[in-house]
Amino acid sequence: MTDLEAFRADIRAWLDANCPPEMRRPIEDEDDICWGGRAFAFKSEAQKIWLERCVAHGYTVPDWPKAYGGAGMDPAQAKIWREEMARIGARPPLSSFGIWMLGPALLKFGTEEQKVHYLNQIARGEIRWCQGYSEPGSGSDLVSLQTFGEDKGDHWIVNGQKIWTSYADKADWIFCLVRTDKANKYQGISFLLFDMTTPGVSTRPIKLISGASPFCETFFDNVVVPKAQIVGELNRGWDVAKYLLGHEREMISGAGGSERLNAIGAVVQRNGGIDNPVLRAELAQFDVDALAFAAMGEKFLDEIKVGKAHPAQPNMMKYSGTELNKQRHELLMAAGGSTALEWESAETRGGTPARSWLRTKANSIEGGTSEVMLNVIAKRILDLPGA
Amino acid sequence: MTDLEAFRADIRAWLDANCPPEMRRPIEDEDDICWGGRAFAFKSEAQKIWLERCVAHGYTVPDWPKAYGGAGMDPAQAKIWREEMARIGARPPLSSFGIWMLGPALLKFGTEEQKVHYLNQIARGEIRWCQGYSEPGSGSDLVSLQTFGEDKGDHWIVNGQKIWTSYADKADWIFCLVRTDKANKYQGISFLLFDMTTPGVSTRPIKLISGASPFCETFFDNVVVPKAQIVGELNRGWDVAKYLLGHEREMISGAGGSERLNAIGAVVQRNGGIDNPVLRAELAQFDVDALAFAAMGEKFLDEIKVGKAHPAQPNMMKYSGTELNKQRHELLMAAGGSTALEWESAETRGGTPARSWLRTKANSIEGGTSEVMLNVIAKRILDLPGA
Amino acid sequence: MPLYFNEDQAMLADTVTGFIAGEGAIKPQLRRLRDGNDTRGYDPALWKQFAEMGLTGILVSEADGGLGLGHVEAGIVLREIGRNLTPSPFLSTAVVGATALGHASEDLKGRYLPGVVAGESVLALALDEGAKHRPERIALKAERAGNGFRLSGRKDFVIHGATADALIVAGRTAGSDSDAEGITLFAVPKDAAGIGHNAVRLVDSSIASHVTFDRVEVDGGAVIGEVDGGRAVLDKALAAGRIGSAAELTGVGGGAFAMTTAYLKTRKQFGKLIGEFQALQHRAAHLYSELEIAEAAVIKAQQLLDAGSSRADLMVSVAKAKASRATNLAVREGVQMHGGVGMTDEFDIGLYMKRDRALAEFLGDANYHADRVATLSGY
Amino acid sequence: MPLYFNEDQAMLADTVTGFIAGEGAIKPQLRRLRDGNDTRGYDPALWKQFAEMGLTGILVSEADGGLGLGHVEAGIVLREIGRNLTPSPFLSTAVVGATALGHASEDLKGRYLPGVVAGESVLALALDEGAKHRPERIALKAERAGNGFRLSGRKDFVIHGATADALIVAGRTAGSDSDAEGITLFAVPKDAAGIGHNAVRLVDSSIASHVTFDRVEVDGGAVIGEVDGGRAVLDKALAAGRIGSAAELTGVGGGAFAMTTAYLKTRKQFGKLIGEFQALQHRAAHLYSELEIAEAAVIKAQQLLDAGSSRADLMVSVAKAKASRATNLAVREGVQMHGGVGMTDEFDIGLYMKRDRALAEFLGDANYHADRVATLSGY
Repeated sequence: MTDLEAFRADIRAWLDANCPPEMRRPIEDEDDICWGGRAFAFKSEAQKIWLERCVAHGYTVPDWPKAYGGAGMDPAQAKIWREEMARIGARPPLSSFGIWMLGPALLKFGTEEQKVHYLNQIARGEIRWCQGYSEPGSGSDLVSLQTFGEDKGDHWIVNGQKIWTSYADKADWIFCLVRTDKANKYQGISFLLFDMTTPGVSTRPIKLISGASPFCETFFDNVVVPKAQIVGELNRGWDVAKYLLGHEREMISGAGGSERLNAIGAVVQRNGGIDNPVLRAELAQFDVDALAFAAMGEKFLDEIKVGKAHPAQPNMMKYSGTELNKQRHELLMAAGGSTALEWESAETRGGTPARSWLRTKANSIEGGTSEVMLNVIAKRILDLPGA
Repeated sequence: MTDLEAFRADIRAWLDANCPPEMRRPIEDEDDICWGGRAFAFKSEAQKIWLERCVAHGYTVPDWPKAYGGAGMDPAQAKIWREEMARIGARPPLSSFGIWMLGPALLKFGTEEQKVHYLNQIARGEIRWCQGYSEPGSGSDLVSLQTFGEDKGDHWIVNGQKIWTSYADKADWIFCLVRTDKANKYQGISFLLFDMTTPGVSTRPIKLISGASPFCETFFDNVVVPKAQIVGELNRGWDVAKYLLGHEREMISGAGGSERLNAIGAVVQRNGGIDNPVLRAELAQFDVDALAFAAMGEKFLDEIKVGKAHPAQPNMMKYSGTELNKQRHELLMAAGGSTALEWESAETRGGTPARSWLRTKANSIEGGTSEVMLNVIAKRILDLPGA
Repeated sequence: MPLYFNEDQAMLADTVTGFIAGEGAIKPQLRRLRDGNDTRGYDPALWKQFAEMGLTGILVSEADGGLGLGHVEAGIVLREIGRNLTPSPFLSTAVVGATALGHASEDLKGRYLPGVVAGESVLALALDEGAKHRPERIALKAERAGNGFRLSGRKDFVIHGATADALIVAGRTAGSDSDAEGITLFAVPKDAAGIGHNAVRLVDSSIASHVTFDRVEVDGGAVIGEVDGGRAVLDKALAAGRIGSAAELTGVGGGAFAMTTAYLKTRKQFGKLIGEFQALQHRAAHLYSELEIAEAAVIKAQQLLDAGSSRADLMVSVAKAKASRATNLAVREGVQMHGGVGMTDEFDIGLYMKRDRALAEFLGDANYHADRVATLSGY
Repeated sequence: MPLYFNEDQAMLADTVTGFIAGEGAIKPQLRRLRDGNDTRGYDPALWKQFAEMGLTGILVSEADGGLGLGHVEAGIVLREIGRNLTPSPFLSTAVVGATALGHASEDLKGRYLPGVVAGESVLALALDEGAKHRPERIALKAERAGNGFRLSGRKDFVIHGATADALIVAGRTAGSDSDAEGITLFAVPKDAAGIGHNAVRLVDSSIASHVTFDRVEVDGGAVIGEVDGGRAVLDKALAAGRIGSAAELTGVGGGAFAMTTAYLKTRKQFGKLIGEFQALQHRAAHLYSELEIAEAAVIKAQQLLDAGSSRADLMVSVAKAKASRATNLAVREGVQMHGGVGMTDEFDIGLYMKRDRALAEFLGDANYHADRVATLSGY
């Protein structure tokens, strides 16, 4: 037995013994997800136990170093962990922006002290993080952000407003882009961390066209942020932010490619049938696009693994995947007819078709608009002039 | 009987007596058209007689003043003339760029001497004109033209090259945009007229992807043009050119709207049938667009008549009409299958479907590209900033 | 007839535009009703104002107390309703209902039309059975019972059904479910025993009913037109409703486009107004063209319908299909060009997207009508 | 299997790319043949070179003297043929013909495959009857006659038909014209009596025949596969030809796109490189995405076909439909972005447009394959 085989056997045995049966069922609702944080209310005892057991072994962040709360697995081991988790359908013990986004940034840009402090908190699910990037005036043009941190010697006084802060009303801390030099657009932004209970921080949920949402507006009114709470160098927060955005875009393009974009003609046919030949033709054309895009998703992941994909290819995946997904829901609405229009009925589980359709409209806006994606493709892949 | 009724009766009687029966049959081939000019070979005696009889009464240009070779009809009378011509299916006695394009420009910008001289020649079909606008380096950006006329006191020496000169190899004279001031982009162009037999003028026909074409490249090698042969002021030729381009665009948009854009599904069904349901759906969607555009064409003409149309609306008509026509031929090719691919066969009359399809690709380029049309709509109709 | 408004129509348009943009605007109507959890689907006071301005009687003959005008005039009202997303029973009542009742007995007309003209009554069409529009298939059973009929079955997507004074119901009196003929139209009063409403709010905040008919008895006087020959009147009502919804759609598209171009002229990104970006300019210019063409198709179809032309039927489907596609493009581009704020409930552009969807579905969507264009064209 | 080339495939691609871009380029091949009024449809010397490089035998088994490789490898050759618009009998001979003959008797294989591998023979598929691809309907009559069969009828769109050493003919031996079964495949030698060719030049300068069969007699040894059971072999040949034409289309699209982006970087208008205009940038970026997706669909289908997967059939139609649409967009955008010069015969972009059309039509166009995707998916 090789080392890896032995490792796999250990993991398998540990999972068999420690993953509660309830935690092996598919996630159905938002509140099946364990987000952690100060105020988190566990949905079940099993959810709590599962988190605690994983925390004890560093399994919430298996590939982070042990000193930071991880299990110190190398890539081969981490892959085995994922495979064994998938084999029994185990739920992730902990999900959070801390793990997905802030963690990787701290690992790359944080001081040793910051890593020990914040990464361990994240790994244990003690602190729930949110992300303060977008502002009302700076959407696609993120770097034009205006939230300002005035230098007061050992701290900044932060004033301004963020928008699209997911779960800001549930988060404990925020990682936030703040302008610390008004004279320098790109090199005048710092990446700050602070507690959401700091006086002067307030949030307001955003209602979307699809209904309630996890997004908030977040307001900063003379918020005091100690100087130690900066990640990376002063005024070089844009480097940290770009690193994170890359992560986010890959996550979105990955998601778009794999799960959601299956062919739909056969599904529509089973649910009520297709009695309009023009709709049938539209579904057929969509299915061609969707099945071709599924192949593209597979190819993209294969190429990423071996470094063959163009570094800007995620932009193409994000563009095509989100546009297709919007089209998919347009067709589902057309196929669903008047039933799909219902907004609050029991039959539609509270308007699921319509709300999902409307929600997809954000796909081509959030995480970089389709227009920005096309700009990036034109510039970085096609090398068009002045792009 | 009103004056106009009497006028109509006169016209009708004259046409009955003077329009030869052969000239009341539909035009079938290019050489059924009487273009006039020094070298014109009449296809039939009837064609010649019909021209001569019309020339004698000023009917080749019925709404031009009598002093310039016209019949001096007012708009109401000219409408009656057109109606009576249409009633018996009479062919135009004379077709020419002189009538459609140069004539209106001379009427607006020419000196009295020029009007008497050139307009009478045009009205009598003595001189066939061609248009020297585009150059290889200046397509959509017409005003960047480089053909240069060096001032030599009483004449210019013209050097340069034109492209897309329709029938340059058959024309007697050219009306030509020539740069006469290199320092001033817009106000450095003059509108010159000269004989195509002037030493230094040569032409070469352009073969298109659809086959032979009336277009030529035209070369000027030290061509002497007397100063009297300028229309409008020195360096203000762009005003004349813009006036002419307006005419051209309206002609193209009018043509696009009326004849060519009929629905095609039923035609395809009759010729061989539609056995593919996706093709049927595409034809149905096209027919929706085509029938809607036909209504738009009708509305546009109605509104133009009473001055209700936006002055830039022809750009919209040209854009939509030409894009639709291209799509129409894509569908006709798809419906025609492998037969429509034939290039030289008797069955396809020498590849008519394929050549027509390819020829339509120029619709959205000639007379202002679709991109230029969209720019103009954005700027002049939508008033978008910086457009 | 030229394809623009004559003087009377232009005057009507002026009046209606100001009135609806004022009284019928999004904030005082759609948002107020929606946020107040209105369950009626319209504001009775505004409906009364429509009547005071004579709008409710546009398609009612002068003999019946209306103005005896045509679809062009009704379309003028509908376009402004669309542009302002005004919740209103105008389409179901003054267009579809009034057209159907125009072919009814004097008795039936007398029972309902005065209320319609006075802005006191509402009518609803109970036609579809199932989630998609299939007017050629009617299964709701209408058996003869004594002097009248007994109705059993169900109807879906009955807009304003729960508050209507009468339902215009298509029932099967002969033949099988998919026979074109053999149907009869009834005006069923709201208080008829055996009617059940399941009223649901739709995405655009309008209210539609699933209506069940449990042995609902109506007398013979409730029949509109001929027994077994209801298709003829139904087709007229459908044509009116289809071109009406197409006209309203052009208003929705125009309203969305106006919001969007205004936004392009004020929103800055990367140091420029976003309307300066050529990619957006070209998309806006293309969209403008599509909306213009849709408008032309609608007025052409209205004129043909008013003139009783045999080509009207084809052109109505062209207009509904084209208006649906163009307006759908307008709301999609509208939300996308607004970016993040376009996704928020606070901005109105999303409301246009919602109304577009519901209107497009009403009496046949773009696919239905494209297919119908093919069928009517013989392929 | 990952969706990129393995080492051997990457090596093959390197070799083939250089070879075809050199010997098979537009000027020395397509333009030379076309302008010289070639009536053969390809250059025999180049075909011989294909053989010398081993390309002709890619899909021929090692037992039959070939390389025994798969559709991914054939696709590598076809993509470069597409990119250079190389007139070549590769698709009809080494892909479609060789696939069909791979299922023939040893005798038949021995008769034709060595010539194919040696680059001395050409094969043609005689399948379609009429202007559109309808492989499910075969009317050409093949009656038993003595030891063999007598063929009567006609075939259209037979690419390379007039110069082929053998025609692979689908004939009806049982059942009615629209029965799926009851057809038999024949390898009919070029010199069989009663064959008439009307060879016509197509828009892309390739040569296709209308072939008439006037009581053409062939012996029983000419049958490929089973009598009355030709559909199975035909389906394999069709799959090979369809994914092959899809691969060639991605080459056509890629070639057109490369020309177009190069032009965007050199042509100036209004004082700017036209590639600086954002509207064109966005269209180019969208087109890039479509071409990438088409490429992925093609390689996925090739791998499934090579693996004998049951999903291959569906994916072949996805790939052909997607490649057709993407490449059609590439050539339309290519000509438009070239402006006036794109319309001239002097520029190559128009040649891409012509080839796209002919290839898209071969063995089913985008509409045919989209419909087939729906049918195979059960709707």
